[in-house]
Amino acid sequence: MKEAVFRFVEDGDSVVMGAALEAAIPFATGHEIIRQRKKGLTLIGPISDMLFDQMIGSGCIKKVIAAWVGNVIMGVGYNMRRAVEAGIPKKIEIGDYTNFTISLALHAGALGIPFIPTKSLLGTGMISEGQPFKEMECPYTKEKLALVPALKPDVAIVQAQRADEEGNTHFWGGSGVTKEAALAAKKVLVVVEEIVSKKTIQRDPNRTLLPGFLVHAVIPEPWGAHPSPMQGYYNRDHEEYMTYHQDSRDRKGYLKWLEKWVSGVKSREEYLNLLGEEKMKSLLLKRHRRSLPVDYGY
Amino acid sequence: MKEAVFRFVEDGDSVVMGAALEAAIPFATGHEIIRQRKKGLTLIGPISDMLFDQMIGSGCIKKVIAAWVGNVIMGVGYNMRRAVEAGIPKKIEIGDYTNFTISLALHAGALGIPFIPTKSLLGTGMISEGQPFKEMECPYTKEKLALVPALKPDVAIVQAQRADEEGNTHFWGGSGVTKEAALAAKKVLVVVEEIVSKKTIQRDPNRTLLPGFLVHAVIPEPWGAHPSPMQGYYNRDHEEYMTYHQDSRDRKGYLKWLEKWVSGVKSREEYLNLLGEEKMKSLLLKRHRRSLPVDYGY
Amino acid sequence: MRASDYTMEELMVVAGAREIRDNDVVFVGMRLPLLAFQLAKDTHAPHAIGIFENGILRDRPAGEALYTMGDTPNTESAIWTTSMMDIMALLQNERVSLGFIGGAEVDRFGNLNTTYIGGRERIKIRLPGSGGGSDIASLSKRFVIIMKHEKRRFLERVSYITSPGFGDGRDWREKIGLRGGGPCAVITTKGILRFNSETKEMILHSIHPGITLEQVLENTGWNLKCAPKIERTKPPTRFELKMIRKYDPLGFWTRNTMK
Amino acid sequence: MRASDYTMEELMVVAGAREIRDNDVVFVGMRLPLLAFQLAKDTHAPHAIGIFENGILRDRPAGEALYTMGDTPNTESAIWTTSMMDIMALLQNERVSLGFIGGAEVDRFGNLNTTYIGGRERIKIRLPGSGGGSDIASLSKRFVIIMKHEKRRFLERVSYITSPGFGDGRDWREKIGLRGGGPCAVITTKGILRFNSETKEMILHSIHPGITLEQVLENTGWNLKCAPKIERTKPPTRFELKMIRKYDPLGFWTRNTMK
Repeated sequence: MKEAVFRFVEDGDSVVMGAALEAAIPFATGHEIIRQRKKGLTLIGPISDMLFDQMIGSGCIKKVIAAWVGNVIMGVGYNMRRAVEAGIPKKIEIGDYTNFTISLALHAGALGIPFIPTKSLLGTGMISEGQPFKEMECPYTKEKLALVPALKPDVAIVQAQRADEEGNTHFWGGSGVTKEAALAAKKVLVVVEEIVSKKTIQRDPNRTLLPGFLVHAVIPEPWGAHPSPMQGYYNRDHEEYMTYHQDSRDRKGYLKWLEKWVSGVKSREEYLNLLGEEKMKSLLLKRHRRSLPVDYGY
Repeated sequence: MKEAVFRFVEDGDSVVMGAALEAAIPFATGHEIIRQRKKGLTLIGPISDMLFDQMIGSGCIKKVIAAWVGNVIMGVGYNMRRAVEAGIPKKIEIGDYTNFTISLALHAGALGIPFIPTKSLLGTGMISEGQPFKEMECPYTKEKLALVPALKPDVAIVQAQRADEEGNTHFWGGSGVTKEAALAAKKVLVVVEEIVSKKTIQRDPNRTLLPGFLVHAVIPEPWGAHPSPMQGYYNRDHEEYMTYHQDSRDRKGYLKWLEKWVSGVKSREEYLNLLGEEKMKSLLLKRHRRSLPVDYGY
Repeated sequence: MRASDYTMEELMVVAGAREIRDNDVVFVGMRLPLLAFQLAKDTHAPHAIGIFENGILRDRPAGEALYTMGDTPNTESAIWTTSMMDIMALLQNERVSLGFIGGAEVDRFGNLNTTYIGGRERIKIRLPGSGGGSDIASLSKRFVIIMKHEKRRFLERVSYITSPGFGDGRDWREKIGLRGGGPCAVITTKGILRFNSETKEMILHSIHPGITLEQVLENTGWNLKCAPKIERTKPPTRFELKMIRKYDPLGFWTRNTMK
Repeated sequence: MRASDYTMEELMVVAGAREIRDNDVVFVGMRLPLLAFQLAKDTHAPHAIGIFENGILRDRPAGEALYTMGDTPNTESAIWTTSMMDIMALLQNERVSLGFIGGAEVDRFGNLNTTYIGGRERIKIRLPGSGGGSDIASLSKRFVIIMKHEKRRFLERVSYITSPGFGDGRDWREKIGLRGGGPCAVITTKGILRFNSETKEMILHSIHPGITLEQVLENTGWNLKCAPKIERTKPPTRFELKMIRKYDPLGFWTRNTMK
């Protein structure tokens, strides 16, 4: 993890995180980026949940391109507010998208086209001057359309259940904009609960979200998405979201939180030690529900 | 099958078939359409393999919108040639697409947008006058783009491995443009090797290609894709493609083929009787290869 | 049932559920609408389908209380788990009959602001933003707004449109190029408001038990018009309450227990 | 190996395989290129990746002879089975380094016609059409053409462009808006042709064993220019032949046994 972040996340890069929305959020990677004091990053994601807020507070972010920045169950993100309203710790810019249009922007990037039209955005404040969206008249139907330009991120962090050593990646559950982000990005880091044999991947190629030839590093990092859930591995740790909300209400509280959970630990392993075995146990699956096999034979 | 085709495929409809390319081609449904003497249909599909040629020869087709019409391993489709070159049995029109642009057209239809831009088509004969494609200058990059207008078919025939009674459909293997076609179409018929319990679907919702609320009829029709292959059920019957190629070389030969395999049988069951048990056995899987389970629990 | 037997949030969930028709395809979202969807499934709308923008489609409530759509029980036993593009394709392709959204500010024509209090140029408070709200408002056949009824939130004109309602009224949506049908109801902490079919202005339709007309008018930032006959919102039934408490056992969303 | 020990198709497969570099992402297609890809994997390009437009990506040959990309052995042990959109996205997003296409007619600048012999207005023969060929020609970083070398097929100017080569030469591709690199080689039944890096005109590069320069020129419909030094195409090795015959055991594609 340390090495992958060091090598592939460069100052000034645009980075997609949290592409699967409230699940499979790459918290471990975000915390490592904070620890390495990366500078001037642009974060891209639909709903970032509280990870973006944590990163904004650390000062390594210059801009956020997103549909929603906050804490999904608690509401507002205080670091985001402080940064936008008062420039603390640093003024950030926000590029306002909707969930759909961020999806379309990455999809256009993945498809290698400069824009894609939509019927969303029309009549909203987001399509106003200085924003990336344009209006056009459809050459076929003459109706009004909004155009969403392609986003081609420098890096996409893909948090998934499992991959082989070449980066061929299996994912299950709702994937949000993960595939679009990875296909659009110049560099892809895959963070997984476990590395599996290539055979495991090949026995179910429809489960593959992403082929390895697009992947620059595969990082095994168990519990790397905590406190967000990872289907098949652990449930969401709602409590952490509530606590962070209270802790980050003022700058001092956030810094204390940061020291405890990010700067004060060297790795995800230390973070998990701090979290404690009992808490981890309480988040494990209570009820297994295995998929039935299908036959790929011939 | 009879009732579904009777109710949902109307004279003059545009119908997507063969959306998964060389595999999972809805031959049984195509033959039933021929038997019911539907008229003035427009066929839509990327690579139709020989199904479109069979249907063109029967006279129920007015137009074909496709990237390729023929017999994939043998080359040309004689009925198609006779229809285009000599109006036998009926003059047909061909809308020339590429595989990608037919995919984009259905994708635009599925997405509910009037067109989608591409860097394909430029400089080809397909973008000439009278064709559906337009050129435009990109408002962002100023580069030349080709525009592909949305296709919204009346009917999509989805050939898949299994579905529940509500039409929730599982598919594995390469799906071509099947999902795009189904999401774009007004009516969807799902033809499957077997009907399974809803639980089987729900135990692996990432395997779902299509949710049942978009499906108008679910038709269990074992071997409904023969002679094309159905992953997990039977292999491709190459011999049939070679035989049809020879048989359909002249009009008389085609009519003989039609009488034997389509008009002369009442149902898929009779077709399979004609095909024979030995042949069917030879197409069954020799080597099973089951996917490993994943856990959807919590 | 008396007003003291249930909370305002529970009443709002019930009112939300009643907006769901059987066979509706509902863009569910989060918080109270999520409970409303689960409740409707258990009462009058057993055939309704719920879709979630992270890529989930399901036709029965999750097996355990949900805090977010991304929670593991929301995936288990889903009909379809896929990408956001597939879900949004359904929305833009007019397959979604009903959506729910919340808002920080709403105006007389149902436009919502969830981004910049004070407007983009003079930001007073930066809110989280659109999420999928703007997409639902633009593209679903009809949508329901759920929010607190306070004077600072119910404005003559919002300073920034995150999610379009009826703009400045009448055929604005058509003129601006929107395909979806616009808002059909606003469920607040004081009552339920609907829209005049011609002018598209918001109109008081019913008042919740225990609330007076004066309280509604005082908490609305413009001269609110009323329907010819204002109804009294029907309180939750015992069964409805039971179901809500099953889906929100700790009262996180409906009994203010944890904020 | 003597010319009588292998067929022309086998030689063409070998020549095709040699165009594949290790680490290439190859848009494989059907017929001879499919064999060329499998052969390259087993010889000098073990890291090459093959993609197929029905939605398959694999990095090792299929376990059994393939007649089409949709055959069941091509799915088994694939790395990724998905939609055509995902595969074509790779192509348009410049992730594909090499594509193969066949043609019925080719011209001096590598433009291909696989749709209308005689042109769209005066159709003499209606051929199957583009398939994915036009997309590969437009979007892949480089592509190889494989076809029969006959005078009626090698024309000064094709009457209809299905798959664009270099148009009328020089910077035509750039002017017309194409992003991909254009054709890099034409492997025929008589030799291998490449393109002048400036004029983009097709040039004879090597002649197959047993073929004379005169035969090549006679079968080309324009005044074909030659490279300064024309090479002799290297025949298949014993191992290469063995592998081809493994992947085409009945000789369907390479020994004309069944047509």
